[in-house]
Amino acid sequence: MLLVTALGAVFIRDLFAVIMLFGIYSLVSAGFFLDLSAPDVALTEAAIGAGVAPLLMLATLALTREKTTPQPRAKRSIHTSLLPILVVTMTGAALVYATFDMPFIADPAGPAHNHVAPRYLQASGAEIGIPNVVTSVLASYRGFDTLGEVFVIFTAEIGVLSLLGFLADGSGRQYWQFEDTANLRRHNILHVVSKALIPVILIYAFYVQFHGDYSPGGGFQAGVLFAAGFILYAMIFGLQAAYRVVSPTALYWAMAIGVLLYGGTGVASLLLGGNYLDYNVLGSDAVHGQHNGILIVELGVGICVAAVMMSVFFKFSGRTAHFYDDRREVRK
Amino acid sequence: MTTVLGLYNYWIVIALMMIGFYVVIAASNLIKKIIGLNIFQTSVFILYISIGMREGGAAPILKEGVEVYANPLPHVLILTAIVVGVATTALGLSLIVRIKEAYGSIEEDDIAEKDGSL
Amino acid sequence: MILDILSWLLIIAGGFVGVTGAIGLFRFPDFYTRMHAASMTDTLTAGLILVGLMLQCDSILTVLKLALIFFIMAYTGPTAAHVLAKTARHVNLKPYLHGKEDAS
Amino acid sequence: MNQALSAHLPALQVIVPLLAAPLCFLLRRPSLAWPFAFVVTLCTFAAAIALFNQTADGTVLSYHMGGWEPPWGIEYRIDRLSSLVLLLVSGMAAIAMLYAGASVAEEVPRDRQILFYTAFLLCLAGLLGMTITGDAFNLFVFLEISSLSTYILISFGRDRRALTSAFQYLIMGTIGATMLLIGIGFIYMMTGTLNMADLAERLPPVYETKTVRAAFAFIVIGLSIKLALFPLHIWLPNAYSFAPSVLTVFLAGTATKVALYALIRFVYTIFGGDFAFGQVPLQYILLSMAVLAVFSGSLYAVFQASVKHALAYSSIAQIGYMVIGVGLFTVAGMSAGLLHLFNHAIMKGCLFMAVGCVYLRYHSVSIETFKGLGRTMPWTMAAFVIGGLGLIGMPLTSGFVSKWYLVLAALDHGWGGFVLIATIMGGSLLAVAYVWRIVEAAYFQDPENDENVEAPLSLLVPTWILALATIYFGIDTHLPVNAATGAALDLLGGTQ
Amino acid sequence: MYLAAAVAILFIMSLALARALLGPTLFDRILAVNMFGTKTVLLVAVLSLAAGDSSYLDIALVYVLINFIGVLAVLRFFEYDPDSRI
Repeated sequence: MLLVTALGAVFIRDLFAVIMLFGIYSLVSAGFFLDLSAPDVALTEAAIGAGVAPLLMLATLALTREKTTPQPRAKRSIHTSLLPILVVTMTGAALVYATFDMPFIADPAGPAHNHVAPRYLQASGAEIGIPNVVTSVLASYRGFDTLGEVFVIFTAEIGVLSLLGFLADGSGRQYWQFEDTANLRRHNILHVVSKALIPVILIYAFYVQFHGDYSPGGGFQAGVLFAAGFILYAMIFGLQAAYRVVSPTALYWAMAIGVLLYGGTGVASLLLGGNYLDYNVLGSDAVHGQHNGILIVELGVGICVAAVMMSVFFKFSGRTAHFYDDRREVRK
Repeated sequence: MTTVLGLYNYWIVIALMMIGFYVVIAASNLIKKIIGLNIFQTSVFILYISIGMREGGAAPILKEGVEVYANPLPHVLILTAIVVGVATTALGLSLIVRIKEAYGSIEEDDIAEKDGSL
Repeated sequence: MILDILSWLLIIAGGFVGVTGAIGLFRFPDFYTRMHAASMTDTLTAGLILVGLMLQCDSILTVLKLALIFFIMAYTGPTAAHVLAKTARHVNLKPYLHGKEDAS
Repeated sequence: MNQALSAHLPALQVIVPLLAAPLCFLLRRPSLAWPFAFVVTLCTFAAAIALFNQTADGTVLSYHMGGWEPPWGIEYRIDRLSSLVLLLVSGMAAIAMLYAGASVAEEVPRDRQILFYTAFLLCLAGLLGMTITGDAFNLFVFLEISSLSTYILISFGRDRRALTSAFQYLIMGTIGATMLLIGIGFIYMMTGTLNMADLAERLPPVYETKTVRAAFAFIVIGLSIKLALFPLHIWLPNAYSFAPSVLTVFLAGTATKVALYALIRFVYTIFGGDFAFGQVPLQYILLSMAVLAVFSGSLYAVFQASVKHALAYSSIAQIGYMVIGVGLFTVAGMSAGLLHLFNHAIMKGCLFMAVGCVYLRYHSVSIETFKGLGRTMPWTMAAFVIGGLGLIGMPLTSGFVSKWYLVLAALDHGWGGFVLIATIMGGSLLAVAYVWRIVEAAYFQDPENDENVEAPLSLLVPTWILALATIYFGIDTHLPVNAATGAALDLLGGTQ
Repeated sequence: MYLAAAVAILFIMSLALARALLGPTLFDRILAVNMFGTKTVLLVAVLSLAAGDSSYLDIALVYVLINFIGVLAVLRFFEYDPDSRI
């Protein structure tokens, strides 16, 4: 099924369809992750791959609005059509070559299962005291990677801001003057339904955030869900309404604070005499310290991710409003 | 025969990677390039998760009475990689928006024509 | 025991309705008729299967979660279908009327 | 307190610029952003100097993130090689930041300056993190931080082609990073660990497997894209040319250097030279690519109409020299390569700064613009000439020293060595050609009008710091040669 | 028995996928994608009971929400298009 969707993405020319197929592709691979007993990853892939990424692609498409125009054959030289196939085949050959000596899938004797990983499974219960091992590894053992991950998100947001408009005074006033053409406003039933649904989404996001120690989930997934709730609101009631609820300035502050909360936890542990991001010193004993550390860190991740996702979406759709307003001016 | 069966996951992953990689290189439309990139990356995620799978392994959430768990480390790595992927996507898409505004097109060939060389 | 049989009956019924709907989605001639098939399975299949599953499980938490999923699906599915149909109508997507394609 | 500080230096080295980025973002006042960022880069530089001193005698510092033991937690590991690169990166950042004050104010719209500095700090932190880390996956994460911020910074360029070149770089960079990810996945599959030191121990038993070989290929190709090694260099010229001047200076001095460092790390530390050069024909591939890079890069450089493009192609050629050194697989070759890495960063920084001064005044960097600049911008052009001489490899400049060592190292390699020596000589001759074109325009052609439009002092000072450094390291070669040789000894150990 | 249910759902999913691939109009695709999403949720629910792990249901819930938002997003951005083409 994955193969079919992927192939579809190659051959279909209509970009709308390709984006939707990509959404399906992500959903299927998320299901696949679930089947391989990786619920955390499945959750994230669904929220990101099937949710956020196609959303942004659609927004971009709305801004650029083009079909992949069928290329006149003459324009395609041998160079452009043969080279990719050659490169891809070579890479594929290398990959197939690599598989011959791999340990079989799910083979418990494979080295990956026998060196570093068992310690996480055996000791994290006593050292960290959280049932979800993925959360323990993510936030504590490899907490520094996750710090880097949060900074990657932050960097992306800086990029989107710099490319799609950073408001000097941060009030969002510049965008308010544009009439938002969100046509979903017409749909009255949608209004009623979503008004009831949005609180559910937000509450559920909190559940995912704080229950991440015991079940799949955590700051990142919660952040995306939380943002999804607001994005739904913005899609239905228009961007201005959404800006009235959370101003861009608030979002900027929120994401910087989220990042700093994570980094600051590390600095706090430095000041208390531990190594960077050593949570043991943050509580009365090691396990409590780990609990506190992971809680704060996950909160930081959640805040940052939610703020960044919202802000990115608002920038994209704010650009849309902006863009169409210009076009209408031209037509007059 | 066992080689083929024991490695089937990897073969699927490789096919997916090739498709994604081909789209990245060969597509002329910039949005499609980004989609290809995403497919490419997603297939790498599947590769990692396949590494982490273990026979009869439950999800790595500690529970009474469960002995065998899947390997949590690749899951963590992939969570990070997914985030990195979406960050790249967001950045690439905003670049596309700006390119469209500057050139009036998101086709690689058109852009190359307008710049003379690239 | 009775619960068990009942639940399997429900699941089988759900599966049957779903497959019917899917064939409908695949075979019907135009968007509006396909929509009929699809949105029917969205609610009925989901309902039947989820209720069937609910009868299977033993912990109350699982039942509650399934119920929540059921309600949210029942809530969002028709809404999405409604919006979709309305939009299709709005952009003048013409229904397939047998032999009268040029009528409007 | 002091002792506590020095114990945590490895963490602080990266954390300070990393956490400074969101703080900088929260400043909200463009006028504050520059001083803040400058102070941060100075602190980083200071930390790098301290680390350099601590490791100068060959001690290896190891810092455990989160207090977890290495194979389970993430380790920061600093030996002589990484401290040399740290010193270079943070030093270049500090000098580029000095230069940025006036240049950014001119080239970047005021409301986006904060974002520029934030992205700059993130980029710096990413590069430092790549250098310092002892964990293969952590390297990938920081690679992405630095790459993403680089794409952003490139797109700040004024020309609309900055956008397309940023996009091209984004696509190629992401492919490279994904390949690196595949490679890391494969070696994880075969060894079950991600820590570099641990990998080095656990890899030898599985050297024979095809998986490890493929992993090696993917890692080398992935990093070669970031490194802009010859056939994979196509992103570099446009990216350098259309970026803001400060960024070009910084990128030319650091980004490819750190990628080369990562390549050395993987090839020598993780896989081990015996594997890379004994079982896989890496040496021939690297050397032939490097030779091609030197010739093609230099040739392209001669025919460019834009000075920035010419210098960018020259960078590709210079990367070729460094790869020659690295690919020789001897202590002499490695130390020559590292020496060139260090010297080239300084020379290229100087050259790009001089070009940035010209751009500031004329908003163009074509060769036409350079006509008669020897008279109208004497100080700028003097610095340019010094940098150019370094590029050619004139005695008394640092470029000479590193090329000399490179030739000495190549001499040990029989007839193959002569090909390399011929390449180095040929590359230098071509360098004479492309530098001369610019110098000729600047000194032997008449300017359009004669008034003196010398660049402001705030730009000239950093330019001249680097110009003088080029000369200084050409005369007193003590510091870089010792550091490079020490690093090479660390890497290769007894395999002379 | 769980297996039978899963197979039935997979069959439905593949038909929906076929419709998504074939089109012909955009709305058919959206419809198929929506149906695909809801059936994924059911599949996850079935899997969850089969594996006896109720935490998978959390994920199913997320899928429902994401699916709904996704359909609305397609419609919203589609409607931005003033010269609607089918």
